[in-house]
Amino acid sequence: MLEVIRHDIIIVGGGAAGLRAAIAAVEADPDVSVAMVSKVYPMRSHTVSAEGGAAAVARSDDNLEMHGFDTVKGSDFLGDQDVIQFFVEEAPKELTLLEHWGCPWSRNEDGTVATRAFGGMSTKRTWYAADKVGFHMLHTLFQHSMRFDRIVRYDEQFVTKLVVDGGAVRGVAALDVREGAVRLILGRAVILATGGAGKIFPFTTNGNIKTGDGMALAYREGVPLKDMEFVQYHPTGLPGTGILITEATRGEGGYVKNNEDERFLVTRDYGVGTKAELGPRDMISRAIVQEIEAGRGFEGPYGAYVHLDLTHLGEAKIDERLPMVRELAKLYAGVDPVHEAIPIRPVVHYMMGGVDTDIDGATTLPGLYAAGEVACVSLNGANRLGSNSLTECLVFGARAGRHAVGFAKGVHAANENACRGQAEEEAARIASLRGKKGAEKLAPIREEMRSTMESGCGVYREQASMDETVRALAELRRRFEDVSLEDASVVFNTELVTALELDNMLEVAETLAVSAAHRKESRGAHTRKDHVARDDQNYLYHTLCHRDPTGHRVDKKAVTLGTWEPEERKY
Amino acid sequence: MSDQKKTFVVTRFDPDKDDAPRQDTYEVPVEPQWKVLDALNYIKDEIDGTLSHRWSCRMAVCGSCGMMVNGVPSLTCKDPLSNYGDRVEVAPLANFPVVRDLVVELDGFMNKLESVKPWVLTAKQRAVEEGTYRQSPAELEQFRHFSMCINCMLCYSACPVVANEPEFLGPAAIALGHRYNLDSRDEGNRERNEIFRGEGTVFSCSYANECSEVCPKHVDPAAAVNQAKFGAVIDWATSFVVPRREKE
Amino acid sequence: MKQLLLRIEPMIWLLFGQGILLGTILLTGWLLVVGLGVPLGIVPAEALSYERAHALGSNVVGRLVLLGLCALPLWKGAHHMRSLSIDFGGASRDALVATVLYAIAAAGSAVAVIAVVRL
Amino acid sequence: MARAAHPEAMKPRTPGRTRTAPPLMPDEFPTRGRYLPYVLFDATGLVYMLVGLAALRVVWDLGSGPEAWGVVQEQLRHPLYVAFHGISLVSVIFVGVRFFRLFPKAQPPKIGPIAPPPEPVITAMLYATWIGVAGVMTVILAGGIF
Repeated sequence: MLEVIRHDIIIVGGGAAGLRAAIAAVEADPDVSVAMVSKVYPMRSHTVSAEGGAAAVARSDDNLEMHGFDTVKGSDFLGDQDVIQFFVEEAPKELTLLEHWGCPWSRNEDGTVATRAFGGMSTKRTWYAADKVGFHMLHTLFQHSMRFDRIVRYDEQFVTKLVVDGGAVRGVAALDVREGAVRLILGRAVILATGGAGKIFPFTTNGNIKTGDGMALAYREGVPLKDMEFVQYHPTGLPGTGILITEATRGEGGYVKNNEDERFLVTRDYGVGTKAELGPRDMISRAIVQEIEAGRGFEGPYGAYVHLDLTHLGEAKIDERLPMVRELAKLYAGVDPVHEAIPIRPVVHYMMGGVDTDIDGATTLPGLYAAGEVACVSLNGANRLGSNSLTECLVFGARAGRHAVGFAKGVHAANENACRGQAEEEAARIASLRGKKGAEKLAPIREEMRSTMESGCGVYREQASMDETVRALAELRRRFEDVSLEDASVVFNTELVTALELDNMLEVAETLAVSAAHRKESRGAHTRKDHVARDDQNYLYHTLCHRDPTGHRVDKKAVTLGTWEPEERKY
Repeated sequence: MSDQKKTFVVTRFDPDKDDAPRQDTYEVPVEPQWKVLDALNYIKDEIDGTLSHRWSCRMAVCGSCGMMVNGVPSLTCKDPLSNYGDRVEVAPLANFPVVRDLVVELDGFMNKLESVKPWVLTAKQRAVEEGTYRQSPAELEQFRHFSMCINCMLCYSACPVVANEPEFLGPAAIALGHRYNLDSRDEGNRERNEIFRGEGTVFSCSYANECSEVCPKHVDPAAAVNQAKFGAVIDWATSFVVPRREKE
Repeated sequence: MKQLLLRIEPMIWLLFGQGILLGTILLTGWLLVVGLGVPLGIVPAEALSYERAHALGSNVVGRLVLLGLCALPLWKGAHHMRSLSIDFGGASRDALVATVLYAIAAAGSAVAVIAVVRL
Repeated sequence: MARAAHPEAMKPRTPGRTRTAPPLMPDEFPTRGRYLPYVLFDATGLVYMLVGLAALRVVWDLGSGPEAWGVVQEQLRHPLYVAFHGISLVSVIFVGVRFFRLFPKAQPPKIGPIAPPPEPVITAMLYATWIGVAGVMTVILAGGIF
């Protein structure tokens, strides 16, 4: 028997954006009933891995205009400038609220919140908590959300389908991973806060749960995915594991060196100018790849890498400002950064693209919202500046939460019978997957997806390689239909969850490859060898990837300019 | 694949098939710098797709992959295989009901965590316009290491009192409650100390110190619990002398 | 019963704290001499002749020390035996076990006060 | 195999709807490996109780006059009594060392306005007090002074 539950607001995902949206919703209307449905317990959300910091104007020698301009310049002028304007205004308030809720921000001697330098930022405006800001932010938000009885958590429940009726989203079908049963949760608005899709790549800082679920959910209901081609490579990840070594290492003065012990970001021209190690991420990642291709990298068991040298910072500063970096380097690279350089190479880190939303977080499907990395409100355009993402989750999570409450008031209750049918259909589909026979296995398809994404949509791209990836992914989708699942059990069947996640990843990977093949220019993180220059005449627009019967259709969406005129991106 | 092999004896349990947990044995070709989790994921992908376990960040910060390895609570994404010989026994966390294979029931901990009110309690809600609180680095240092708890549950698995006294709040929940008591922005000491003296009382702790031994993040919950005892006693004593004294 | 125990728990814990801290510190010298030194003949018996012992015991400091090393260890003993009982699955009968143990400690302490006063 | 923990250990207020396997204790509990010192630490509770009562009896006899004192002095020489006091001394030292590892870190960062000294200083003070008091008492009881 299908269990049906009713709430006013349904939030999918328990990370920074989801938690902030839930808090904003119950603060906007204390009587609203909020369901937080998350695939994992909220404190496991990938926000926990963020290390560097969260950006917001705090110092007297800083102002909103500078933060705005840094962000738009970082975005290679593809970010929507009304969104950026709102973002920089709200950022300090959101981080202050978080401080009131107990977030242990690192402090100056006078008790004010300390800030540090970050890539592409003109001054120190990244608030930090040693090098575990994501962890502290997530736990502060999660513990703060516990005080609201109106927020009902559905932990380890995997939303596999949005239930749409009468042209609006009415609820979600969620697989209770523990019980193995599919449940229908009805609501007046749904907010997607499921994070990015880094795991479609072989080498990523992202955790195992970053499989683009929210993007796939929206895409399957006809909601377009925007700017999917822009994938951020973070310059400093540990070879092999892909674990992130935060940009704060460079913010605190670390050097990036090649095998000639040369600070090539200073001695050579990679467009970062005087910012050197603190240039934007896309530029530094490209510089490292070029150094390696020029034979000035090191060779290791996990491929080529360069050095991140912190030895001149001294043990005291490292232990005070970068304790986790030291722990991670010793544990996962066998290197103590106080005495030796850390091996690093560019690693997939963040998806600028995502579910197309307006400034309120609303999508084209009435009642469906999205916030955080899953969404593309287009704050980040073609390249995100370090430490803007955590703040984005707060600013737009809160806005989506408030707006959804307003929207929900004008919506009548869902028609249960129509929705029940869709949920029962979904339950049958999932049941058929358990122990499904077939010629293919999950792991090989996953590895092939990842390798074709790396070859086609890596740091440097060209038309032929991207077209090949689009073809290979379509082939993998067909092979996925014939996948076999060994585990036919009902209770906590993680193989079933993995299969559903792979289905989502393949969907999202296709939209990424198709959008990348469409954009014939180099902009921000999307760098092509066959179209080296940025082409504002023909490509100053957002790509919208629609799902339609023939496959994937790419449309255009205008960029909201206004405050800052596009100019050449020089540092 | 390297030629070195290790034998993994993994506890299995499917409530629909098994009356009680059983053990499966796997031969796994291991890489030198693998952690225990890498071997479990190899088993899942290549040998036995029915094995269920929790993991996500693989960088020892999300707290999902706590298990018993050779009888000791361990964060498997952080635990190098080189620590172990040819035979590695992996079992679900001790002191927890087992849902499936290596997956345990966490809601018991969530109830305990919520009951210590782990959030900033203030008489008057500070307005955003007033800006952030002033908190000196020294004040931050007072509670910072207690705020490092990643809720991985290793301390609960190591604690003999958790094993024998179901109401006991347990190391992590007390440490997080104590963390807020020590936060200069919080005024919830009295309320939390009453909870600490209540049903799941902190005084049940008889100082095995195993919780601090196994903690992968060096939170030292044993220190937190015993400091909380101190605070609860002082608060209890002063409540006779100066009833309902608000923290100045 | 359980609620009463919970209410007085802080006081019990204070006594336990003194029991383990002061008890350990005071007992060491006592055990070395009274327990082992004299009986084994390492220390001459005259050291603990009645006159000398009574003189030492009857001044104020002596009385306090004797009270401390008689009464305080009882509370450490009671509290830790209660933990031991729980360690071996005694949670269900803990209320009874705790009441008995603390009663012994309380009685012992009362007798100790009398013993010290009548010196 | 490990022993069963309390059946209700870590049981949520509203348990999940699938059957769970009962919680097991850590393998080495209670008397092997890392838990042996802990159980012994609790077991010294019995020793402290008996030592306290034995001391009480000696003090009581001291108050009952010279004859009673002579009797108890005689009884104290009994090998069983000496053995018991030997074990008690070992227990007291074991408890002291283990407790002095906890006491410094159990001090809250602020007791009212004042902050306790750093942990190594507290440890040093504890051992100084222990050795000092034990030394003074031994010397006095053994007839060295007074």
